[in-house]
Amino acid sequence: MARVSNTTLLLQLIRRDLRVALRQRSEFLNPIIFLLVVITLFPLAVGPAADTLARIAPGVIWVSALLSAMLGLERMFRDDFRDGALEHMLLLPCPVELAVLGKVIVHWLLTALPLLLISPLLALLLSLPMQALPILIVTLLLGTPVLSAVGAIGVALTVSLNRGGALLSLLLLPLLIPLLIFATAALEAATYNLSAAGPLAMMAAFLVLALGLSPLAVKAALQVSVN
Amino acid sequence: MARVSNTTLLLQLIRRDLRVALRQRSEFLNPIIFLLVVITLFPLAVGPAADTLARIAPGVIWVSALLSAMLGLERMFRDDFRDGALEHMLLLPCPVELAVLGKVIVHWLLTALPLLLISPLLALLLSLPMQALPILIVTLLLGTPVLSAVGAIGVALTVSLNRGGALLSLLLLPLLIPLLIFATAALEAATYNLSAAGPLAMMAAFLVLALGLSPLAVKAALQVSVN
Amino acid sequence: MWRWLHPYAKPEATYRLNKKLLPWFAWPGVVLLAVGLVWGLVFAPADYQQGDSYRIIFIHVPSAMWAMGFYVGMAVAALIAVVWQIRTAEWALMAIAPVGAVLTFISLFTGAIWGHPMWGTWWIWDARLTSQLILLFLYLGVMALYVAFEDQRTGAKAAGILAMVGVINIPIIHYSVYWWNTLHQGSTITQMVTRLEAPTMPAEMLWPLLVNLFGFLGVCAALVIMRLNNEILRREVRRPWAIAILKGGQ
Amino acid sequence: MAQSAALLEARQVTSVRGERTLFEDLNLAVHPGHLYQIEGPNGAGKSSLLRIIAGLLQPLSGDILYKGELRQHVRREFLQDLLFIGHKAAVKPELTALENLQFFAATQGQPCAEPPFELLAQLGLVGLEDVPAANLSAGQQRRIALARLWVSSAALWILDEPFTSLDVAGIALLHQRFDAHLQAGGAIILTSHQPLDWAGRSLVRLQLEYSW
Amino acid sequence: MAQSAALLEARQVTSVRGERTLFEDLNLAVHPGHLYQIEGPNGAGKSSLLRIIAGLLQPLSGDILYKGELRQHVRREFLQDLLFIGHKAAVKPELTALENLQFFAATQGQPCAEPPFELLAQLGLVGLEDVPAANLSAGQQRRIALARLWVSSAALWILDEPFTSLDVAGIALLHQRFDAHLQAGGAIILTSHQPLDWAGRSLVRLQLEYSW
Ligand code: HEM
Ligand SMILES: Nc1ncnc2c1ncn2[C@@H]1O[C@H](COP(=O)(O)OP(=O)(O)OP(=O)(O)O)[C@@H](O)[C@H]1O
Ligand SMILES: Nc1ncnc2c1ncn2[C@@H]1O[C@H](COP(=O)(O)OP(=O)(O)OP(=O)(O)O)[C@@H](O)[C@H]1O
Ligand SMILES: [Mg+2]
Ligand SMILES: [Mg+2]
Repeated sequence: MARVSNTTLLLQLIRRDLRVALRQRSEFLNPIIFLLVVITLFPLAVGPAADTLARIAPGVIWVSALLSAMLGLERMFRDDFRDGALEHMLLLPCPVELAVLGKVIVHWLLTALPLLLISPLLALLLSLPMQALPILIVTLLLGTPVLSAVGAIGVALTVSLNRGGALLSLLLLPLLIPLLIFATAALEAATYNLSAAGPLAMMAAFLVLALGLSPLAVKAALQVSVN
Repeated sequence: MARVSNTTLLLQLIRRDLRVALRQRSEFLNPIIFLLVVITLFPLAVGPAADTLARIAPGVIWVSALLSAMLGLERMFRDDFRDGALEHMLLLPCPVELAVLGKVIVHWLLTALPLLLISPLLALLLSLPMQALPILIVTLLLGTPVLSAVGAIGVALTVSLNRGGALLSLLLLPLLIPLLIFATAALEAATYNLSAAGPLAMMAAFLVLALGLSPLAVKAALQVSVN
Repeated sequence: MWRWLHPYAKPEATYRLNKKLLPWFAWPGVVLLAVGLVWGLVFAPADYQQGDSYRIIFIHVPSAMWAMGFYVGMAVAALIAVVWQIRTAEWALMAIAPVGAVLTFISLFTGAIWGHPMWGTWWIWDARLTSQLILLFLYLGVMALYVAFEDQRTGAKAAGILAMVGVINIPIIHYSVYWWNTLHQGSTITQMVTRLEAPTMPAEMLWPLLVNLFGFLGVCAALVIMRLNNEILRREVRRPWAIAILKGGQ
Repeated sequence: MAQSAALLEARQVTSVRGERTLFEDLNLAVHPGHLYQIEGPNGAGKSSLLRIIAGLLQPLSGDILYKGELRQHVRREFLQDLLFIGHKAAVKPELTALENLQFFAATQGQPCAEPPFELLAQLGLVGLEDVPAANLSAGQQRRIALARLWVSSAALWILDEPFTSLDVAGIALLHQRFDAHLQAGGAIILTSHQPLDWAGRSLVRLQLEYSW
Repeated sequence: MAQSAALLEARQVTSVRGERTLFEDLNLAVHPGHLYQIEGPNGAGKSSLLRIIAGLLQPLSGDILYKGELRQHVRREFLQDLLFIGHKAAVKPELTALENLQFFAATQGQPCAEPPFELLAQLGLVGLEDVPAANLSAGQQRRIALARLWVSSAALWILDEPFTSLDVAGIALLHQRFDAHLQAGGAIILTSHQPLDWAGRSLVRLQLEYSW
């Protein structure tokens, strides 16, 4: 009966999940590819006029972020549920919330971090004014963890169901829409050189709420699912 | 050693997969609601101006098609691989290509058909000019089977483990972008009351190619995966 | 401190309580609704700007408001169900959801009908309209999640968690009119009731609206109670007390 | 045992997985009315051999003959005459026992006009017809998979550890079914780590070594 | 058996799944040095009982006590002292045997400074360290899962059909390990459809009926 510290467990979980994901390259490539397709699609669809593009750029980037997060979510607990790793996780000698946090972190690292890294490229492709780029990055930094955290609730609720992604998205998108609204509001303000402080503050509030409450909700949901 | 006809097997496979996907009758609504939610995201993100919306409408509708196809793809063979149904399928006394076709049909029915059904509503919501609606439907009819068929190749490759992952993306990307370009070109032509025959012909060619070749490729990929 | 809830949590007790409450909601509700609708749709004066088309307000506003109200009620039931593991609360949750969804749908539908003459379009991506649509999605999500589970208790718990998480959207819907510049009306009614001395709406219009508001509440609450009682009986068919009631027809 | 009588023959089959040679130049003739038990330690290659015979796995070299003809030349006939149940049993967790069974029956060319309640009763699944397989116990799921043995008309059964998760009654039931099948002129190839208590000379045991 | 000595106690546990009552008012005291074998037909509720004890499943009523205290009050101590291996063994198919093992060891508070080659050798996994578990045979995957028994310092083991897929040598090895664990004052609860050939009185058998 050796004591294991919470930190060790958290790090071990993250390490294992990253290993699993990186071995299956499709898992983290698919969302990025999806993102690139979506972003290239819009200039094609609306024509190359820079001003129209700039107008829709914030919206397009955020919708794509949202949807590509969605694509990565499916995996968060499903495979674990199927091979028993989820039960193993629930029986680790640490708060379940902590393990959930680990899952959220991994999801964020795999779906949001690449997005952050290529966001300058996206901004360029969509002729987003350069002064809006820092704000874009800030909204992504504030918003994407919310996507992962709230997404975790949805996946935890649906893991045992084995249903299509449609149900998951149906549950999650309404919850995430406020985030989208504030993020695009901030970006729009930035495009017109206005202050984006208001919407950013709201996003920060969402972030705190999501990170604080989602592990609790996920824990409850997982316990229901495993039962 | 009773003889089973090919048609029986195909129908049985389709029926079973539909059953698995639609446990409850009401579940077939999920993809439709999902699409509505996705479509809702765009006006929220890019602003409600009708002319902007009309401009991006083709792009939005095609992005939704792509997303719902990708969300459904994972399911196409992965679950079957994990529970052994895939091996069972390969050992059915009918050409493997036929069984693959069944899978593609089911995927199409589950992800593309709902989109087709609500496309008039989507056109309305996105202020797409009414004369473009028939063309929208035609592009969807021609394009979505390509998504399902090509997607099947990718999933079949990735289903066993690693490797194929990057391949899937590399495969999908160059195939999808032309598809999207032609689809949006057709729609744009229709919006301005021009003839959309050229892009539509290209799409039809894609369709024939995809439906003809994909079962062969999928068969080969599956045999590698199961090996 | 929540001990007082438990006696009512027993299905039988809830059932009997509901039976007692039902007439107090049903009859006043039906009467108020009938009076309010006739008053509003027939007798209230036509609006000087909108003519008769404004009359749809007597359906639109109550349904829109209670759509949100019932969502909150559903979330409270969910909280009780998830935290204290009370079965009747689970059933209440699922009794409320469809009623709320229908209310939301009515508000959207009447809004769209109203919007056509008023704004010249059936639909516009205005903040309030959109957020009301999201409310509909939330209801549908809760219901879809519930039916997706084979085991109904599991389904109710899962749906309950979702319902609770979704509450954050309610203030957003309500304040959407302030946060964004929109076409849609601000909260005139709420203001009016709090500041009766400076009405922004003629009393002949306000009164039938208020009557309708309570009429909707009564009827919908009665519907919920009836659904809940049906559910209780369905789940408890094998229990002696339920058998007695079913046989005795009381 | 006349050569011509063999239902199935494996000739000089060699299998290599990863860097390991599992077996080399393996020969096996499967005759009607016989039960073949492949034995060997974990990782010896038993499942691989079964999969090679069924055609799911490509051997490095060697041929599989069905009724004297190369299996790939008579693929359809062969598959119509084959019932393969592997480690993963192809039971769809979302579907009920009944639905799974009906699907199996239909693919075996024996569509059930009415629900096969008798069979379900025999398998101890009565009262659970409407429960998705995912909500059944391990042994009950296994029983659904094995129900295929009752709705199949294939002559050649290939079963990979069929007794897994089964209780004593289940194993006895299975033995009965095997007996009936062999009596009817069928053949069975199976693997099992438990010794089969099988009376009579129709049992042929084949030992695979864990070679390195 | 003094009441106070019980490592774990189940008191008046009732479990209902679907519409069936699996067992009612079940009592079980688990004492150090003893092996408890839960027996019963498929679907009797063995796995459910194990999951209830571990805390994965909520019983309808009844309490689980760990060292005399309610399990949920001493959750962390209980989990530190528990090793649960269910039907689904939590082996990640994408990871190699080594990686799986290292993860298990680390979560048990026994991080491997260097790769545990000896253990792998004992389990017959030598030469396969770099193969993802998905590419191993059924028995080899099971061995990876069971390797946890060697890196764990938990006193209470809960094992659901641990012998599945194992060959004779594997079963013998497992028996040895059980013996050592019991000697060291540990306790084991397991299910198995095969009779355990277990000498001595430390074996306690508990029969679950399939009640309807
Ligand atoms: C589909 C379209 C519409 C939707 C979804 C919708 C939604 C709503 C909602 C949710 C409320 C309740 C607000 C609250 O209590 O906080 C409301 C109230 C109201 N709506 Fe609409 N509405 C729509 C169209 C219209 C139209 C076209 C008009 C008239 C021009 C209108 C006039 C009003 C009025 C006067 C109120 C009462 C506001 C108050 O005093 O609180 N609505 N609507
Ligand atoms: N996930 C689940 N959801 C609902 N009911 C379940 C679930 N798993 C099992 N059951 C029900 O509980 C009963 C007992 O299942 P359990 O897995 O405990 O049996 P078992 O004794 O372990 O059987 P086996 O020997 O087949 O493993 C089964 O009859 C099954 O119908
Ligand atoms: N999918 C796979 N890809 C690559 N190699 C594999 C795969 N499956 C098994 N192997 C290798 O082939 C060898 C034999 O595996 P096989 O499954 O045939 O063994 P087995 O005799 O059935 O063992 P068990 O008794 O454990 O089921 C194993 O050592 C394994 O390393
Ligand atoms: Mg094997
Ligand atoms: Mg079991």
